[in-house]
Amino acid sequence: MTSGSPNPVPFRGGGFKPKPIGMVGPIVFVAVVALWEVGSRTGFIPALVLPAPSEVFEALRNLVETGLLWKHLGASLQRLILGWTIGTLLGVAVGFSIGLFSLARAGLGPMVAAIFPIPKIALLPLFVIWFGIDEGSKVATILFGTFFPTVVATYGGIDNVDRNLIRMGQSFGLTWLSIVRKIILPGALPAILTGFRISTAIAIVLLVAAEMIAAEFGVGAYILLAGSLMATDELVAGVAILSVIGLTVSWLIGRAERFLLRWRT
Amino acid sequence: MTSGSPNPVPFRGGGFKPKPIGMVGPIVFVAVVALWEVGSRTGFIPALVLPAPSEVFEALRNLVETGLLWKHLGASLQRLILGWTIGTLLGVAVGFSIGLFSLARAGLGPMVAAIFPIPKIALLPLFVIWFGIDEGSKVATILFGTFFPTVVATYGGIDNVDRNLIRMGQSFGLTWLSIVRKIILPGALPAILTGFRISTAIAIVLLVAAEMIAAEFGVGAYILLAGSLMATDELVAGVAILSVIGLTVSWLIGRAERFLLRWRT
Amino acid sequence: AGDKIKVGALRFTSHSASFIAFEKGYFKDAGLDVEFKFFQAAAPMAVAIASGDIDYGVTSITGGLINLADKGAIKVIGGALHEEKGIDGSAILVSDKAFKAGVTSPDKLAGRSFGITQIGSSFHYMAARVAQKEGIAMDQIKLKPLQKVGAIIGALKSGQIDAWAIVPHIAKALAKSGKVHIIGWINDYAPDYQVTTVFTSTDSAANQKDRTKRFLAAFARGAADFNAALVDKTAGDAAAEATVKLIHKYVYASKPYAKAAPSIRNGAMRLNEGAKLNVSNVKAQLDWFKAEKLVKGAIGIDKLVDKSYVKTY
Amino acid sequence: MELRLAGLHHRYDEVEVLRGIDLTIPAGRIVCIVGPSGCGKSTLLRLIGGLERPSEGVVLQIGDTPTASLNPLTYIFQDFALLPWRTVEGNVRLGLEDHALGQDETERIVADVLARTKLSEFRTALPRQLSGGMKQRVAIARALAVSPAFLLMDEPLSALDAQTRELLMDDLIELWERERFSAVYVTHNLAEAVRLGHKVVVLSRRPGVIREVVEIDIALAERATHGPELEAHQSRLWQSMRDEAQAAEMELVDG
Amino acid sequence: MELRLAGLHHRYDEVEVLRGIDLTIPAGRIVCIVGPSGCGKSTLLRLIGGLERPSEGVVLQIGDTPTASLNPLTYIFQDFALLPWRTVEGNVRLGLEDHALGQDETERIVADVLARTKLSEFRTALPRQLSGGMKQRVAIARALAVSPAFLLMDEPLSALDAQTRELLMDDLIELWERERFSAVYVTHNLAEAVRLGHKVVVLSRRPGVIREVVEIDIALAERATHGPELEAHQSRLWQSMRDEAQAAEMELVDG
Ligand SMILES: Nc1ncnc2c1ncn2[C@@H]1O[C@H](COP(=O)(O)OP(=O)(O)OP(=O)(O)O)[C@@H](O)[C@H]1O
Ligand SMILES: Nc1ncnc2c1ncn2[C@@H]1O[C@H](COP(=O)(O)OP(=O)(O)OP(=O)(O)O)[C@@H](O)[C@H]1O
Ligand SMILES: [Mg+2]
Ligand SMILES: [Mg+2]
Repeated sequence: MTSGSPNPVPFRGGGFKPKPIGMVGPIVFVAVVALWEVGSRTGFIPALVLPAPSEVFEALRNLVETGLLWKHLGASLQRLILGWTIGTLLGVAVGFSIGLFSLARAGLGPMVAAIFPIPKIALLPLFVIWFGIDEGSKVATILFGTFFPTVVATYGGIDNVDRNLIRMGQSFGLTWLSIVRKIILPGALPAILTGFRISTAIAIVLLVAAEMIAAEFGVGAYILLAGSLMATDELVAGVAILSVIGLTVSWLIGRAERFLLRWRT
Repeated sequence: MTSGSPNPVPFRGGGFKPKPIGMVGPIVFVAVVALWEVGSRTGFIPALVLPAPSEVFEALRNLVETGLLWKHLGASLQRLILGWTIGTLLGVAVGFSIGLFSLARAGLGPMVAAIFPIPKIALLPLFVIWFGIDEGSKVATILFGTFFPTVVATYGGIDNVDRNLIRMGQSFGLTWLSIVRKIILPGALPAILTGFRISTAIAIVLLVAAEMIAAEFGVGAYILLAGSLMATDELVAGVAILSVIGLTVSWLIGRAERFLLRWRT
Repeated sequence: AGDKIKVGALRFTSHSASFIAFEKGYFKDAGLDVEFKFFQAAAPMAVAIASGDIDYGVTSITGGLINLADKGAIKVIGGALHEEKGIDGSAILVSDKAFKAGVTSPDKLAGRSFGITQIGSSFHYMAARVAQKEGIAMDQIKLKPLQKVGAIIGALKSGQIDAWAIVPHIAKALAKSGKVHIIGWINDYAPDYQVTTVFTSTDSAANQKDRTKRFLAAFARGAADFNAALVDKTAGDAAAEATVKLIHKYVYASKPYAKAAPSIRNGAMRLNEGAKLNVSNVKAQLDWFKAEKLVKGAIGIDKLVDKSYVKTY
Repeated sequence: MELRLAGLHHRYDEVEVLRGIDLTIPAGRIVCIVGPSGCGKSTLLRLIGGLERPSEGVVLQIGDTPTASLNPLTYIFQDFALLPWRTVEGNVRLGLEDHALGQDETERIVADVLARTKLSEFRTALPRQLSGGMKQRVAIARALAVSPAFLLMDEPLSALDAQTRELLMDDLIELWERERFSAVYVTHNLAEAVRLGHKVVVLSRRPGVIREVVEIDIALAERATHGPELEAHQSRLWQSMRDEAQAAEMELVDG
Repeated sequence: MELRLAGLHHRYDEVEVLRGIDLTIPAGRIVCIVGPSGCGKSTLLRLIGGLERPSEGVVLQIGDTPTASLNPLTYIFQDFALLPWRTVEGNVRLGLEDHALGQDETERIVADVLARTKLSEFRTALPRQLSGGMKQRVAIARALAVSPAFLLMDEPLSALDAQTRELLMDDLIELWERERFSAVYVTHNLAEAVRLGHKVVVLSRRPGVIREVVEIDIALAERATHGPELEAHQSRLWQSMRDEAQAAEMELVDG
């Protein structure tokens, strides 16, 4: 650079912004499935270790043709929706009280922290006694799983609401309820929606645990049966269904976020 | 307010800041346990539904006296530490590549999104075949559980690193590696640590699933055995141990955060 | 040192033959260096044999086991626990609520719920046999898969399911509590039921014949000691006491001996002499699984059982 | 209506922030408060508006509150404090919603204040779509909507760029000429203080005490043509503050 | 060494931001760039420093780069861009670490620039403990540490309060008197531009074209005493920009 003649300034910016490359995702997916199929056909991946994708597909087709898919899906979705909705409503309510009231925070906060990390499957035998073996215990499993993350996300969100906005509301003499409804609720909404992302994922994961108890139909029950019969093709097919449910729900929440948070940059 | 004489300006600020009330947490805890004990003693809570706290305590004392507690804890902690460490290292590495490279993002991102929501317990039969019945499959279960949230937290953190700081680094002619080490890594650290909070909780939850497979010792195995014999006192004791592990780990991460992120306001 | 082998076991009295053979050195005598691997359930044990993580196991015939055999991974090579007339075998239980509602004998099970761990488990098979003999159509009995024995116990005690069938020591202990009643015995319905079998991987059945024979011989010695001490009670009280003590090392280890001993004694069901195998009953079970569509394909008895090791009947 | 601060003291835990403030804020005038960073200007404003309780002393309102005023003491904040999820119109409505005014009256007020702040075209825009100056205009519109008796402004222009600041200052002067509102105007910027204040109160470094009160007798509308005079006021104020400002600037924020 | 911009054009996707910029930035002088919000001032600075590639045209360095310069073109940003996890010293070291200078040399440079920016006592403080003015001082120290041939400053004072801005402007003038560095100084603030610039370049509303270049021939050190003259420059610049600024301010930021 120590030369007398004019030199263009060297470029040193750019980068550190991974850009979406349109087709790579699908290509990788197709490639993985193709490799897997070839591995299975050539015996490189023994059937015992992993069924071939074609067999998994066959199992899925079977499910569709016998109409069982809708029965399983229907049963599971009903549990998911019921458990998640109640868990979420309770979780948001408790989260709001922890977020707004000192007493609730001091009393319930530590309880939530202590109970949150308890694995739900460990409590299954007790759930049977507490909630019966019908829909009760299944819905309760999912409800418990969604309740705690929702509580934590909600009060975290409330804690993060810009206090300046609240002071502004007070400076205009808004009532307590107006402040909660018009400032705190919308302000905490992004965090609550992020909480929904986590709680729906947990709810789907817990479907298998929930359907351990006396479930005739349901994707989780289907997976458990396949596991106990060592029908790996059906096992993987069931797992794929869960995966699709997960992606769908995550997409739905994405839409909800785009709609509800369209005010964000 | 429409009076001629001097009036003090009415106070309308304050509030919306729940304050910690020192003793309420412990008091609530003690009260719940005491109520529970009384309920059990009077038969209001049948033994079948929930064992009395004193029985749970007895079961814990038994564990300590027979020295089994340390065997169970030791086995479980070893699995937790091993699985979590490997899962975290891999997760951070993959998270960094997704965060830094367009190709990795396009190829691995969708894979991670699709595999994340798969419940680990559903795959247990396959894990036995893939990783054997010794420590392999147990560590793998925990590893899988921690890997995915770590990936997501890491690349989320990297995406959130202030691009201005990166441009600043470039404007001083820092090398690519310097920028990654000195700007991106510390900038993503808060998010990565938050990811650790989630992944450790998941690891503890998965302990029970992991120890479903041929585990002689381990808190999860202890809970499973208690559950299969319907020994509710031991069941609840085991769950309490998990809860304590969870609280301890969360406290440790809190300390780590305070130390590593002492530069934060 | 002998051949190192890994043996899968559940902490149940029905696995005592292995524990006795190990503790009394029968395995050592046979030149086998045994290491036990304990499981929480039978299904992963079958998978672990298929994957070569353990060499021998003892478990009931389940859909999973048959499907693994169909994939050419495992073989049944001998018999262990079986039902026998005259010895308390598995009992049929009903909850107090159902009992009070008039379900006092197995023929009244129509329209009642029945607890099982999983579809295709031995509990499922037992329920089917009872139904068949009583002339109850299978869809008249509501099967409730609850995964775990503990969950079934809880459900039965709290009256959420009506009936169950389980090995005698658990059945008797539950009956004592008064919340549950014994209304019949499985050996009235399946007198020849081969409850558990010894099995190993196809590879070791085909290529480790000598080792497998030695294992079965040592296992049979353990079974014989067990039968003599606790089933036939011909070995005297001292030997019985010693055997119970030995088993207590493995079963109910977390309970004090005084509490565990009755459970162990009550749980004594006969183990097959010389590990012989009731192939005709195994075939009957296999046919039932096929009829119920719990196993796919056309697996024959020869793919499931390697008859070359023990006497069959 | 005027405001009288009598013997105001304020402390946060052990930190003394304000000491012995006595001040009268007359009706229809703009009082500017200047002082180094952290000297307690914002705290003083919060005390005046009833958002904080003084440790000692009292803030009194003297005289009738105008009956038409929905919120006699109304703030305009430095960071605008707009609700990001509400449109321009929604933000302006916020202060009206808790008063039962009726559809038409509300609509009339909103349309009126938006017109006065030149925002009528931007009624349905969201805050993120607005430039800084427009955001502050919305905050002003919102404040005007509740017909305040006093405007309490905490560095309302300091988040804006220099050019926008110039433009909004002209707007504020124009507005005052029309409405003759009373205001307390907190600022760092001496140029602003001498442009807008009928009275400039200089606070010392923390704990803030009143160091000087400067009256500026030129009519607001005429100040643009009195450059040198204002310049003189400004540099006198700067001389009296410079050392304290420098010292305040070189303090560590904590430990 | 001097910089020459020849026929610079820049566009982001369909948005044309800069059009036909020709400009020479001589050695040892401060060139101020002013213009309404969004007119492309920051973009222009990024083009000059090589952080962005121009769509058309070229930025040339003419003459030898001083051999002692570790980073000939060095930025000072509006938001300071300090690494919050490094102390004052750590931030200053950042630009030196990738050059193998040796322990002693690094230490000497750090101590020197901290002394020059009056920060020696605050070596181990973290950014969060510093006031805005001190943060900007650290950013200046960090820039001086790499002995730049050109300082590229993007509104370096606009995030600060008015009083601190005054103080730092005096510091910058003092520094320039000692070091005679070359600089491109982007600002919104016409007062700053006429206080610091040997040459003030006025850009039009987007797409930015050069509208006017004003040379100010008063020595920097003497400007304080030339109030009226500067005032005249400033109000002439303001007249020429006012309408464009107003129009730019009333644009929605997006759809
Ligand atoms: N809620 C609070 N709790 C504790 N201390 C506070 C609180 N609010 C302000 N302070 C402290 O009180 C002092 C005065 O703060 P204040 O915000 O009133 O100053 P200011 O003059 O407005 O400063 P600036 O010019 O930076 O806006 C500062 O030292 C600040 O740290
Ligand atoms: N990376 C980018 N991608 C797309 N558009 C951009 C990008 N950076 C800037 N712009 C647009 O280019 C125009 C000029 O931006 P620039 O930041 O250079 O303006 P500026 O004069 O510095 O404005 P300000 O005074 O607000 O700092 C703006 O309309 C901006 O929205
Ligand atoms: Mg303030
Ligand atoms: Mg800019």
